[in-house]
Amino acid sequence: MSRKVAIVAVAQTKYEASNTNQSNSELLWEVTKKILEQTNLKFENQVNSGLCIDKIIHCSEDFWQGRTISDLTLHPEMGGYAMDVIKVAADGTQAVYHAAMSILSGHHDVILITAQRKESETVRSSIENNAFDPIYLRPLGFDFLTAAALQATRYMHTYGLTEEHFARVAVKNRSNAKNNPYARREKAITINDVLRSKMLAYPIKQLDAKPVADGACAIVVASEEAVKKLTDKPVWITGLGNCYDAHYPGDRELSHSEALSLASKKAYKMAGIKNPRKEIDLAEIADEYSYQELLWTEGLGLCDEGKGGELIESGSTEIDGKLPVNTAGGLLSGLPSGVAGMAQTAEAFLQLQGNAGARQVNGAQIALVQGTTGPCGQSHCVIILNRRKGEIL
Amino acid sequence: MSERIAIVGVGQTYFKSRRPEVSELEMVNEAVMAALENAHLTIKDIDAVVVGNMELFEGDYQVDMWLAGGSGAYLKSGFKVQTGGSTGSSVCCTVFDLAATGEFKTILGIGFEKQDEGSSQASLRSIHEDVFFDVGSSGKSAATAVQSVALDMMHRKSITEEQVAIVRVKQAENAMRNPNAHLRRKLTVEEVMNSPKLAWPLRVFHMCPTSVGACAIIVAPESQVKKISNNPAWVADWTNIHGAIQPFYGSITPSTVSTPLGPMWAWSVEQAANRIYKRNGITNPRKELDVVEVYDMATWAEIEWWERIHLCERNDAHKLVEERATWLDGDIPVNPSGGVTSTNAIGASAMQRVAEVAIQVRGEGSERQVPNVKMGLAVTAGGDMYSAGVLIKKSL
Amino acid sequence: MNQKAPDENLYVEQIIELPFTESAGKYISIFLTKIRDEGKIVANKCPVCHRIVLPPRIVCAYCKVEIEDKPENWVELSDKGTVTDCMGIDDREVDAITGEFVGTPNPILFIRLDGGDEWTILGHIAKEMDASKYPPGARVQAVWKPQKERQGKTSDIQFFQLIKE
Amino acid sequence: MGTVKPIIHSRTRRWKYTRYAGHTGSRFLIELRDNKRIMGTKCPVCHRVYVPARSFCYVCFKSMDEWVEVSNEGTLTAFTMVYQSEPSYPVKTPFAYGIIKVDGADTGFAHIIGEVNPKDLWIGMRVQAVFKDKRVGSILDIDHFKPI
Repeated sequence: MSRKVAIVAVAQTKYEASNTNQSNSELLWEVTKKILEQTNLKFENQVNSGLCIDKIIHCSEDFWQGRTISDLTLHPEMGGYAMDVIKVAADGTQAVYHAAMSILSGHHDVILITAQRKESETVRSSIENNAFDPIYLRPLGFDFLTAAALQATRYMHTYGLTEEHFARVAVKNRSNAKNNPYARREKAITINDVLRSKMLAYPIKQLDAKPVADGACAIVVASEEAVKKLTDKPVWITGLGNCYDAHYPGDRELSHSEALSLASKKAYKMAGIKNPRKEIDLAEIADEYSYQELLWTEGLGLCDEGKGGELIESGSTEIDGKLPVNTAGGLLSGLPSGVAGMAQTAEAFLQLQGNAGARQVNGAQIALVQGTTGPCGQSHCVIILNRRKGEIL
Repeated sequence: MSERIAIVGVGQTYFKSRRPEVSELEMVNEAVMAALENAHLTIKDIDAVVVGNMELFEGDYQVDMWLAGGSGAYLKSGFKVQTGGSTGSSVCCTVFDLAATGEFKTILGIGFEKQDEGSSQASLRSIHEDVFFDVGSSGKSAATAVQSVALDMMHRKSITEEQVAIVRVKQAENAMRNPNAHLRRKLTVEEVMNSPKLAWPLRVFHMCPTSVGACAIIVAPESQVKKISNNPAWVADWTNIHGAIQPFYGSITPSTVSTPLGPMWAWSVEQAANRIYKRNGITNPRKELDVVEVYDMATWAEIEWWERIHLCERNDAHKLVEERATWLDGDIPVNPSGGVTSTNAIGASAMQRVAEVAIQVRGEGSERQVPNVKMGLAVTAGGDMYSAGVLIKKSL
Repeated sequence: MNQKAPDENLYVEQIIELPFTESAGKYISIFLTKIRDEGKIVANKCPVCHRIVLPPRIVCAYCKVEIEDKPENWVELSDKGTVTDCMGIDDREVDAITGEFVGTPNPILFIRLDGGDEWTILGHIAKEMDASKYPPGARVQAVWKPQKERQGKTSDIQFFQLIKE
Repeated sequence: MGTVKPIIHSRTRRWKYTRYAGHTGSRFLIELRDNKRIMGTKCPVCHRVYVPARSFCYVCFKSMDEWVEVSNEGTLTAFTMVYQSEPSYPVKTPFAYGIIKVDGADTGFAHIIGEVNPKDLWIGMRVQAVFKDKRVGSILDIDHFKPI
């Protein structure tokens, strides 16, 4: 593979519990505008030749606006007129994956990726119910919370993890969020606060779950030739992998994530990573529910299976630990679903650039981003970012 | 481009208005199995699966999750893409990008719609319905958009109502040669001209049906193609373009009214074709192309697209009818498959345009085969003002 | 036991119900507030191409630049205008769940409002049922609901009626 | 034009669908409705028995034509007690969901667990299907699984 791809710019809005001041399209324009200002890029239809944004990948799903082809209401705010636009209907990591692949295809040079969502405007559970088999699962009422709760009890049963292990994740990530200017402001919490918060579906409590959030994120990825003209501090995407698992929770051993294991192996192979535990300096992991950070860390091979509890107890995933995880606060600090994977990619980018402010992890060179789509991690996407160009790619 | 790519397998279900005997998953699986059989591959040979449909048409959120049981995506790469009427061609463009990286052996793309399960009308209506712009939004957008195109064509003396009926009859004849097509009934010019008016000059028989069905394609990079097929359909170029300036906002639907740039739909179709022509040195499409598949949501649209993709000069569409140039035995056959006016399962329709050109290039069209196809073009268009252009060749 | 296709095709009747509480955001809120409180229709104007954007938006889709919220970028349009298109509703759509008709039976008008340009076309409904009364070029004017009934929606305008000038 | 208070309106979007169960799904539901039997399908290649019955083994990518009657009893492999109320839940909270490996099946059957106290739920417990009296051909014809 001769071509290389890097992230050259990111932009985020503040992620709020409810943003009634901006519409979906106004949120989106906020990030598109920031990108245009940062990069001085123009869109393909605005220039005769040379460097320009030549494709837009938007990440959203019609359900969240209750509108078929919902992106039609948003195109002006992503610069969509007279452009190659495609919509990825999955987590934001999949949009980054698509964009990076489109650059590697040689068919594109600079791609703008955008995502926005206002979860506060509707009911998440009622949307998620429709992701299940319409005959065997949907009438039973499942949503992502209850499916995740089944996975959590299975995980606890198989490896002896406790609710306290999960609570530690929630405390760590919410504590990391205090140094993230894009995160909502909340008071610090303790393990006891988590354990005593309202039970949603055993063992998941209010503070174990991702809160409702509104916000937007945009990312620009570019080919090697374009990167030189755009930034001195690119962050290279050296590894990509994604994978589906089986749909029915009963068909899977829920305490083991086969799909994530395969997705990460693809990404490691592409990035030439032989020993992820040694080589990866920080990880952004989809912690929609607190137990997931631990289960996915295992699936990624960043710790042994069943050792997620020991990992969080050891403190090595704290911001000053050996493998900081979710340095900006993760989904638990309030990222909108869909946007989440892009926000986590943006955080890894800022960290590797050395622009993460008070939450900066010193000397980080290789970061991993993982995102998930569907019930209890049915589909995973893994992205490896590197300050230096990968050797293998 | 890093790797040259080719379509090595095409599979379709047959299309009908209702299929209560199969679930959505079972239907999608039929198309996947047909594509695998056509490519002489098994699911083990597939590395990635990309799925596309319209979420609210069947009411499935993240439908690729449930479908993983029948699409073959289990333990494979992939994700879902969705645009609108052009979803199928968006899936194609994504699959082509992925294939051209050389990172995958083969990739499966799937477009489908099971409209007998859903409320297509209510889902379409939801494009316009808005809590703030809450009046005047119950318009039948597809019909009125076509009406504005049709009125314009009549005004320009590009075509007569009778000629439109003649073209519709051509489509019916083509569909009768396509075993998968939905409407396979002989039509006469009188029947078409006497069919009920929808929005004059648009008539019921001009419009596409509501169909149920699925389409799948298998794409591979050059390094794999040689191992798989001695008859690949090379994908020489592809592009996707979006043309909306004024967004849909409640009752304000500028795709249906003339803007200073003309109707928005037509604009994106023309741009998609122009890009393909420019990048591939095509200066006389009618002469250089051997077959064309367009997204003819109505017969009027097919004829408008002839002009927009430069098969004839502006206002000269009637000449193509007089010369029967776009008929199966003409010099530039358009929609030998019967097109969207014969079969329209939304998420599949735009993919079928690409798939049908690949079928023609591979010489697998049986009764609908155009002789000696070396190069064909698929151009799609959705009410979403997305268009794609895909150029397919017998050899590169 | 061998598989025999069942004689019945079973199905699940599924109703999706999604409640939304939406904010119009800044620009549309300005537009709707003017309609509700002052009975005025406002649009904004792209500082680059000078196209008038209705309803107002934060960005000009064509130039891809922000239309800032500055007095000089706002334009007040008349509530009178010229019909560019009229669409009769021949067979009304029935809602599959409630069994009620969807929308109003009145023809839908596309109206180029005075004070705007070729882009400023508002979709609204006609007062009378007969679509042939609204040929392209017909002059119409908004009939507003009484102030206290207005909610900040485009239905604060009851309909458009023909005017003689 | 300065600041205005955001205009906020509510609406409910509703869509109605008819989701066909397909040939295998129909047969499975008819067996629940008419015979109170739980049926699975068996893969001719890997011999796994899928419950609820599927038309297709997604692992071997083979159609499954062989039907197998499985037990109404099984073992709980995962559970949750749901307290938060959501419109999609068919019963009032608190209630329990579980995954049940019914005897004779190789996959778990996700369903509602009833007649049990939250504290008495444990992975490995034996449960049994309780059918509704009035059955219509739905997955909810099994009202719930109860502890044995």
